[in-house]
Parts: sequence; C-alpha cells; structure tokens
Amino acid sequence: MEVDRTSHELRPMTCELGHLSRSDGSATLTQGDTTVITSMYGPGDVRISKEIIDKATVEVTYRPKIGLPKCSDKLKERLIRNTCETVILSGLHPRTGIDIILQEMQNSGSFLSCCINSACLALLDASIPLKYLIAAVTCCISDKGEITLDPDLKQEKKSVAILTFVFDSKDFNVVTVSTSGSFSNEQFQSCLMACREASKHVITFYRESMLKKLSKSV
Amino acid sequence: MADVNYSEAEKTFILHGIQDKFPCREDGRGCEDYRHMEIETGVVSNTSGSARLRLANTDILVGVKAELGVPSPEKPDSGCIEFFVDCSANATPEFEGRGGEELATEISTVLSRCYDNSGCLDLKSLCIIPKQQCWILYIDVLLLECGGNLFDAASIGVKAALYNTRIPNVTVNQEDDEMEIELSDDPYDVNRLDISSSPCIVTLSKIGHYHVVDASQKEEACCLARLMMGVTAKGTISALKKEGWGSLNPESIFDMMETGKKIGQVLNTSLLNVLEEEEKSGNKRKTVGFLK
Amino acid sequence: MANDLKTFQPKEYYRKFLEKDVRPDGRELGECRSTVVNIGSITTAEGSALVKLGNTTVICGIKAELANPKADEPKNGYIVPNVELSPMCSAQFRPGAPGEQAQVLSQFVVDVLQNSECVNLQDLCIVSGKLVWMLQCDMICLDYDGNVADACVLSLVSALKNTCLPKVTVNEETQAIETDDKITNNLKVQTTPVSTTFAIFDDHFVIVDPTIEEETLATGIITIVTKEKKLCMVHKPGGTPLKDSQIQLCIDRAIERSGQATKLIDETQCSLDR
Amino acid sequence: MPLDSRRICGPESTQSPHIFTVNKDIKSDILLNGERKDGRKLDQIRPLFLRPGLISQAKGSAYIEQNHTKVICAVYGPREVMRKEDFSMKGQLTCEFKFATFSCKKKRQHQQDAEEKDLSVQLLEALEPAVQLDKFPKAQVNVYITVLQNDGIALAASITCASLALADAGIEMYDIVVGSSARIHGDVMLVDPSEEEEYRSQDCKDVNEGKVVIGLMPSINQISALTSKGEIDFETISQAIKTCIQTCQKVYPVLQNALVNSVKTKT
Amino acid sequence: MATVDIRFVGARGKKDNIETVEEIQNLVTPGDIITTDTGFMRGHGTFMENEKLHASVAGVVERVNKLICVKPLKTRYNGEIGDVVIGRIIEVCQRRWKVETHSKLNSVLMLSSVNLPGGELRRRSEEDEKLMRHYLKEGDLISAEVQNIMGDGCLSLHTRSLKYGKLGQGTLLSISPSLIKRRKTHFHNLPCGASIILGNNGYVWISPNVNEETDNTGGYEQNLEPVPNDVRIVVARLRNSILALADHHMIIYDTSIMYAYEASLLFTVKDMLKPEVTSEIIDLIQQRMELEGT
Repeated sequence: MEVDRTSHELRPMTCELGHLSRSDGSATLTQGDTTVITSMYGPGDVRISKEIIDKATVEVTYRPKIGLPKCSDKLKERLIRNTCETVILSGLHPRTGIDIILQEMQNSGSFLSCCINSACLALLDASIPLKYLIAAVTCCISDKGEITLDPDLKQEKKSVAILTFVFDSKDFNVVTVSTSGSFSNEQFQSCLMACREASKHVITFYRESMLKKLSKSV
Repeated sequence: MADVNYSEAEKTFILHGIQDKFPCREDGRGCEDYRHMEIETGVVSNTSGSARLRLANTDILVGVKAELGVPSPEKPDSGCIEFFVDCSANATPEFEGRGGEELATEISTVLSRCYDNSGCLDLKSLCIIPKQQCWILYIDVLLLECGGNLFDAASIGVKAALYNTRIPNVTVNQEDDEMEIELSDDPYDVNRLDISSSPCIVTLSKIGHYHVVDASQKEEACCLARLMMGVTAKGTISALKKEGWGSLNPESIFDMMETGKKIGQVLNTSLLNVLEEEEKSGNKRKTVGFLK
Repeated sequence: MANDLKTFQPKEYYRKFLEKDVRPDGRELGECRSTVVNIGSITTAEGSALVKLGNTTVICGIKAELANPKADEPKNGYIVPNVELSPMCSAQFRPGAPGEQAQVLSQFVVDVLQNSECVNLQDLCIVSGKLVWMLQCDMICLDYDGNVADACVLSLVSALKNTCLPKVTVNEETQAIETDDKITNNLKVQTTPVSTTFAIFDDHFVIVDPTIEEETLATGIITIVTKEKKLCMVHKPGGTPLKDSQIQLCIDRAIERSGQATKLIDETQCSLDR
Repeated sequence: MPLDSRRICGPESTQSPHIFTVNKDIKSDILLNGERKDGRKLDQIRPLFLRPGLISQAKGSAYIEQNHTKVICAVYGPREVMRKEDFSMKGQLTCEFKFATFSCKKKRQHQQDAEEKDLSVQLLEALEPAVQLDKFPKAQVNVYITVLQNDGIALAASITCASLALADAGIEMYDIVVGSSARIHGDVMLVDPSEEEEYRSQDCKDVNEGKVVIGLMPSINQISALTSKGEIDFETISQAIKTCIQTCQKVYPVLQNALVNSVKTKT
Repeated sequence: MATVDIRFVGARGKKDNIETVEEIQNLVTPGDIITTDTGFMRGHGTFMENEKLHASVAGVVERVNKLICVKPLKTRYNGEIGDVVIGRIIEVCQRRWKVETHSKLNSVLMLSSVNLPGGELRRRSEEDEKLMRHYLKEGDLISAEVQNIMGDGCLSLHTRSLKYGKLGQGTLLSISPSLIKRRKTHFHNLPCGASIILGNNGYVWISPNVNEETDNTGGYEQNLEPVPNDVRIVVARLRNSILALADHHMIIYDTSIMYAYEASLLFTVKDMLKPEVTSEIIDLIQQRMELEGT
C-alpha cells in the first residue's frame, strides 16, 4: 500500500498550558485549525453516589460548540473517559473525583485525536500520576485507497473511512480505536502502522511543550 | 391528599358509627346522605360556561371554553372534549409544585372516562365541517379547597358548567371548494349543550362492612377501597372504577353498585332541578361570586 | 467453597478458570453463547426480531411512518434507531429518560448503520422532495446479561430484513396520499453487518461474547463490526493496550463469527418464508 | 414536543400510512351472523401461554402470550427506597406500565403518555391488595411491565402477568391476582376480546356498548381491580362482572400449574 | 333513604349582616400608631419606631396596666404556660414525642413528663424508651398542659395528671383559638351525656361521658367497645353546635355550647348542616343570652 508522502506528516501543533486560573490543569491544543480547550479539576471531592471505594472516579464532560450534547457527543465522551481512565493511576486517589471538561472551539478535521491529546496535556499540566502518556492520531482512506494522516475537514469528507488510533508511550500498543466507514483488513493494518509512526511525533511534542512550560516557571 | 394520621380510637368511633343499626356518622348523617351543597353557574365571565360548587368545605370551580379546532383523525365527524384538573396550592400546601399532579391526573382520567361515550354528551353536534372544523371543549377544573369527596364534587361542577355553556352559532358558507365559517356575534344566538344524560360521579367508600357516600376527609382515611361510578339520570353506568389499596368482595360490589345507581339518579335529578330553578330566577339574580 | 470465592474474589475466581482455557459457564475463551433469532413475531410492527445471546435478550420492532424529507437530501428516507435499556432488564437502570449507556448504544447502532450502508436511504423514497419513509427502529433490551451491543445489531439487521412496507402512492391530481395494504414490498437490505465484542481480562486473556459479570471484571472491551469480509467498525474505547497480533486475532474471529451469524439470520428468514 | 437530546431523533412530524388506506374494510359489526370473527365461542378464551422466570437479571419475571397479545413483566426488590422522606412501616409497591413503541397499530411514544400513566395506577391498585406490604417495611418492590404487542386486553393480561412475576420473585402475597376482560355488545358478552373486538368509544352509539376489566383473587374471592368503559345499564354490567369472575376462575388453574412447573424445574 | 341537599347560591337566605354590626373599639391594622406615650410597655403584636408604638397585626388593642398588646382576630395558637391543649402525635423521637398543636412549631412531649402506666413516680428505664411507640404512636391524640415555652417558641407539654393523657373514642374539631374562652376548667362533663375538652389551641374534643372515678387512667387502656347510638347522636349534635357557633364567630365555652345544644333540639342532627338552620339556632342563642344577660 502506497502512503502519500506529503500526507505522511501531521499538521502543525501548538498548545498553551495552565492558562486557566481556576482549574487544576488546563490545555488549549491546536492541530492545524482544530482547537479544543480542556480544563480539569481534581483529585477532589466527589458525590457520594459516584464514589468508588478503591479508586478515583474519572468523569469527562464534552461540550459541543453549539446546542446541547447529543447521543453522538455522549459516545465521544465515553470514549475519551475510558481512554483517560486507562492512563490515570486512579488507585492512588481512592474516593476522589477527577473531572475533565472539554470544550470544542473549532473542528477542522481529526477532531477526536485533538480532544484526546488535549486531555492528555491537561492531565500532564495538573501533574496527575499517569501510567504512561497517550498519543492520538487520525488518518483517512480516500476512495482510491490512499492514506492521509491528520486530515482536515475537506479531506475527511472525500474519504471513505476515517480511523483514529490512540497509542501508549511505552510499547506503542493500541489503547483506543474508533473508526467510521468501511475498509479492508489490510487497509486497517497499514493505517495502524502509519499512525503509530506519527504518534511518536506527538509524544515528542508533549515533551517539548512541557520543557517549555517548566523552563518558563523556573 | 392531605394525609393526617388518625388514631385507632378515632377510626373505631367512625367505623362503629357506620355499623350501628341506625347509622350515625360523625356529623349526624346517615350512610346515604350528601352534605350541604351550593352551586352557582356563570361565575367566570370570559368562559363559555362556568360553575362553582361548594360541598361542605370542598370547593371547586369549573370553566368551559369552546374553541374552534380540527377534529382528530380517528373521529373526523365529532368534536372533542378535554379535561384538565388543577389542584391549587391554596387547597393544601402539599399541592405546591408538582405535588397535586398525581391527584389531578386521576380526577381528569376518571372524568374523561365518564364522558367517553356518545350517549353522555353528543360530541357529534360539536362538529362543524367533518375532518376540518369542530368545537373543542376545554374543561378546566380548579380545586380550591379539599374537604373530601373530590371526584363527586368535580363531576357535579362539570355538569353544571356544561349546562351553563353557550356556544356561538356557526354558519358555513360554501364558496367553490372553500368552506368559510362565520361566527355569530350575537350573544343570544347561541347553542346549548344537552346534558340531560351526562353522568355524575358517585363515590362509595367501603368502611368496615358497610359503605357510605360523600365521605369526609376523616372517613376517607378509614376507608380501604372505594368504588367510583359515573351514573346518568337514566340509571346507566358510564364508568366504573375501584380505587384504593383494599379489595372488595363481589357481593359487596353489587350492593355498592345498587346504592350508587339509586343515589346517582337522585343526585342527577336534584342537580337538574336546581339548575333550572336558578335559570328561572333569571336576571334578577345577582351573582354572588366568590364572597361567602 | 467455589461460590464463596466467586462472591468475595471474583477476579481470582475467573483467573483460575481462564488459566485452564475455560470459562466458569463452561465455554471456551473463543466460544459464543448460544444464539437464538426469532423473526417477525410482532405483527403490529412492519418488521421485528427477537435475539437471545445466552440470557441477553433484545427485541427490535420497526414502525414505518410517512414523513417529509430534508430539503438538502430530497430523496433520502430516515432510519431512526434507538436502544431502550428499560428498568426491567437490569437493576442498574431506572425509569425515565435514557441514561448514558442507552445513549452510547443508540449512537453505536447509528454508526453501524451508516458505516455498513446496509440500507440505502434512497430506497425509502416515495416521491422525491415530498414523501419518504421513516423507519423507527426500537431495540428494547429485556434482559441485560452482557454484550447488548452485539444483540442490538443482530436484532436490528434481522428486523430490517423482515421489514415489509405497504405500497404508498401520491395521487397526482389530488395530491392525496393513498396506501394499499394488500401490496407490500420487502425492504432491500444490502449488507449484513455483524458485531462481535471481545473482553480483555487481566491484560492478556481475550474472551468473546462476555456476560455481564465478565464485562464488569474486564480491563478492556473491543467491538469489531464486519460486513461480509470487510470491516466497518473497530471500536475500542480505552482499556488495556492491545498488541497488533491480538487485534488481528480479534478481527479474524469476528469475520468467522460474521459468517455464522449471517447464516443464522438467513436460515431463520428462510424458514419463515416457507 | 421538544426535541429529545437523549435519543436519536427523526423528522419532527410523521404520519401513519394506515390513515390513508384506500381499500379499507368498512367497519362491520364485531359479530358476523352471531359469531366471532376468529371463530371462537362467545365465552371462549384464547389459548394462554405463560412462562415465569425468564429474565435472568430480575428477582422475578413472567411472560404471557394470548394469541398476539404479548406482555413481559419484571419484578425487582424489595430494595431500599430511593426517596426516604415518607416514613412508613409498610412496604411500597410501584408499577411502571409501558407500551413498546411498535406494540400497537398506532406508533407509541418513548415517554409514558397519559394512558400509560393511568394504566400504571390501575395495575398498582390491582396488585396492592394482594401483596403483603407489611412484610418488607421501608423497602420497595418495583414492577415493570412492557406490552410487546397489544391484541386486546392489555390491562387484564398485565395484571395476570405481574402477579405471576411477583410470585416468581418470592414476594409474599395473600393470593394471586388474575385479570380478565369482557366486551359488552348489546346483550351479548364477548369474553377475552381481541384488539378488533375491543371497545372504542367513537364507533358505539348505543347504550350497552362497553367493556369491563376485573382483577380477581380467586381463592379468597375478592376483587382487587374493577373498571368499566361505555354506558351500560345496571343489570348488564353486573352480568359482565360475573362473567369475568368465571373467566378468572377458569384461568386460575393454568397459572397455578405454570408456577408449580417453574418451581419444579428450578429444584 | 338517600338525601341530596343541593341549592343554588342565589337561593340562599338573606345575608344576616342586616343588623348593623356594633363598631368595634380599639381595632387597629398593621402600622397604625397605638400611642406616642413612651410610658407603656411593648407587648405581642406591636413594635416601636421613632418612640411611637405601632401595631404589627390587625386586631384589638388590649391593655394590662402598662403593657399594650394587639390580639389578632385569627392566628395560630400562641401558647401560654398552664394552657390545656389537645394535640396529635406526629413523630416518635429519642425520649420525646413531637406533637402537632396548631402552634407555630411542633410541640414536644418528653418521656419524662408523662405518666406511665403503673404508678406516677416510676423511674423511666431504657425499657420505657423502647416502648415509647407502644404508649403513644403516630396519629394518637392527647390532651396535655403547656409546661414550658422554650426560647424559640416551641411548647413543651406534660400529662402528669390523670385528667390528661391519650384520648379514646370521640371526635376532634379544629376552630380558631381566639374563640376559646379562657376559663378555670376546660374539661366539662355535660349533662346531655357527653364530655368535651376545649383546648386553648382551638382543638375541641367531644367524647362519650367519662366516669372520673374509674376512667382517668391516662388513657392507656382504651375502650374500643361500640358507643351506644343515643350517645353517638349527642356527640354529633354537639359537634354541629360547636361548628355553628364557630361559623358565626361566637365565643365558645360550656354555657354557649349548652345553649346551642338546647336550641338545636328543635331540629334533627342532619339538618344542622344546612346554613339556614344554623342561623336560626344562632338567633335563638343570641336571644337567650340577651334575656339572661350573659
């Protein structure tokens, strides 16, 4: 399977950390034009009904730009929550709550991966103990079978399938997969490979952002 | 409803009173006596018909509003009747917010079931153009004070308000395919509803081995099961419903139905007499309204 | 003794079984529960199917109604699937508006329908721009014993295949809608999406078709939806990271399962037609 | 209706295709030459299929099928009351009655409508006298009923189904409640009416058209539920109630049998 | 035999307010200045502003030496120590009962201020604490005396006399507390065969006659035998008489009740529910009172 050379790269990423004063951790991440703000609170108090005896309760709220959250937003919320729950060492903070709030600012493609990456940055910013980092990369398959990494909205519309993968920073195994459209097993494998390569860049980006932030505060 | 816990002894006192050879209820009534009722029609000016009923200290206001609308697709050649009951928080603080909702829907479902047949109120006469235009009667029942026996009181109020209802005369002009409706604005050019066979609800409360009509609040607390009947002047039964957490022996159900039928007929006739009498007193009559 | 261990240390209890390549209910790791499909039992619905995966029971009924199409898609009908987790199916659900789980499942079913293109929405068109069919598909879970997603997809597809629509025309002169009950058409279902869910236990056991107990103990869930030999959804919401080989194993199993399920639906459908 | 953001929403207004049926059969009398359309005798009930205990997650459950009428019921509890404001030494019973959206000719709503709320109350009042509430103070038993398909007597079938489910759940009761219904058509009584035979207010003009539903506790001979619709005279309605009681007595052994068998298979 | 007594409002007899009502002296409404004299003391229903004494409720001004109060026409019960009250148990708590007495707050009856069966001066053991619901449970009626008024206005009751305690068979009425005349005794064994307790809180208890010798046991042993029919009719008649008096805002005490009872003997008990009958009875009482100058 041929991978388009120019589409092998991710769009430029920029981020700002800890810019919200009231929250324990916050991040605004821009990938291309896609922007998500994440703020997070915790570990803190939790409603008794939601309290879990041996670990922290992780809650994710996703707010779309306009309107009330719909079923599709709930599915997204669930996906992000489960992903975050996987990396957080929640056993260290029993009977507490960790709240993550994501606000859509602009969606110009590869939205889900931007959400997850921004959530990971917010967790980093709040210094929540994590098992490892996670990096999300989206790719799409065009009707000709070409794979484009980190597509924008126009590319997404033209494609027959969109796949989002989340990898851990330890062994680069697959933490989360979410797909739409249909594709063959081979296509799935090559997308997985391509995204895995790209995810390493995301991890590097995290490292650089944190370095920048730390050097500022020192 | 305002639920007061009564003591064993108080309940026993009431129970024995009813079981006595010469039954004597708390206020001296026999088992089949209603408390004093006062009724006034035409009390709310901007309705098509209205009535206010006081049954001892149960106080009910009923308004009927006739509006033009489209018949429902299931019955294209008749009008509609819709009941809405509001339990005002004035009656008891428990009705505040959504507290009265349960009781309100219960009263309105029983009322609509009583009227849910063409014999009791001819809805066909409310149709203007089949499938297109008909009168919809919105009947609002407002509960101002509860002193027991709300269902009976509400149904009497509704019947009186329907008696009082005047619907403007309508003429249909047919121009080509277009139907045009013209409403008469002459206040005397009106139609009235025939309520001669509309039902009144009679609630029979089973207390001990016997049953009573028009139970007061205290008696309602002693009662295990009630039988509500919509009874017409002819003595037919337009709706039947057992209520409450107790069960009833088939024999006693037939007894209760017999009593209910008998009282229902008396109730219907007395009500109609009073309404006619009131109408005869005509314009001389001053509306008393809401002042005692 | 065994029961005590199950109550107090359910994880340990399961581990003991899984190490011997068997599950407490006697299944092998890769074995599905017995699947029963009952098609067309609800005659008031245009299409219906009851699916049982072991204890898990989902009934899907399809009600067809007439609606106006959207202005930007004048030829497309609507399919409106909803998953109802009524309080009767498990003690964890309460009456009232759908909870998070029901919403997530509904959206999952929507995605499956969209990705698999199993019904062409243009087939639901009666008069372009004027009148189209709206298929309201309600999947009511009657018994929630794990892996409801697979059961929902299976029941929906079976019900769609069972759906018969009466002939509806619009009289050109009077613009009146006319329905002819006597002539009915089967809905065309292009593909048969089949969903297969795997639970990951203790980071390395992969078990198929988990029960409710297995779902609560699992460290990760992965759902794969296939249509014929192609994939139309790989859904893994977090949980234990999986190696490529493990994912590949799941995909292979899913394709295998897909064949079995399709055969089951078709056989049931055939036995009904005869 | 406001858009429900927690469900997948379709177009705002839809119409049933059956409103526009052209070659509709003209509504004929419910009896053809004095016989019922499905060939039953007037007092003949449809074959009854009962099965307790089929929902694995519930404390008790039951399924009832009478020709096309299909009702399923689950019972949970006794469990802690969620709202604790009202103190009572007695237990609480709640009923939730729901028609599945596809269960009737007309499409049903997802939310409970007024009719379903009314039926919930009627069901509750039918069951309450039979359940020994004082055996589980401060706790709650929840009964959930879903009608999968309605081919007449939805309420009567639900009463039977729910009491079977309560028995299956091991809730202590004074007796089982058996539901039954009859259609009154002039001086004829149609037992166990089908959907087609059921009383609809709009197409009956005369007196003595209506229906009666009762819930009977057969072994203690007590009626726990009784409702009627339509204008009926006194003698006819009494006769209808008696007919319903007889029907209940006929069905009762079938219920007992189903329960005994389910206990046998459990042990 | 069924009776349905229904009429239209217009058919109601003439309003009885034809006789001009005597102007009531000293009637004030909130905000009215009662006095500018600073020598007075501020009582209930008044407040001071700019050295002037204002009324804070609508009612009649009353003066006792230097103390000025305004007594409102209709109010919840304001307890005073020594008052006889009737109340209903609404909750059983730790070593106390909560009692509804139509006052602003629920009143309290301590376990230590009741007579327990088997001797007045028995020590309260833990056993008694567990049996509290056995003695008095939710819904039971008691007669009691106000022992103390706590800081927040909550009344503390006691039943440490054999005339107080749990009430048996009978009927309870609730009327405005301001209609109850404060007297030496509020327990009356009426000659007509029934007893009444006029609670200062506006609750009136009517019951078959009690034999003071044998029945005053604090009410722990209840007689649930059916009450004879004639007594029952007397109770119903008394009930309707008292309600008639209350309806016409007449002060209620033993004499007025007996007058009303005797006047009502002209009618059947059932007829007393009709408004014209009650006004006739009231007329008769008023005439008799004028005659006798009471």
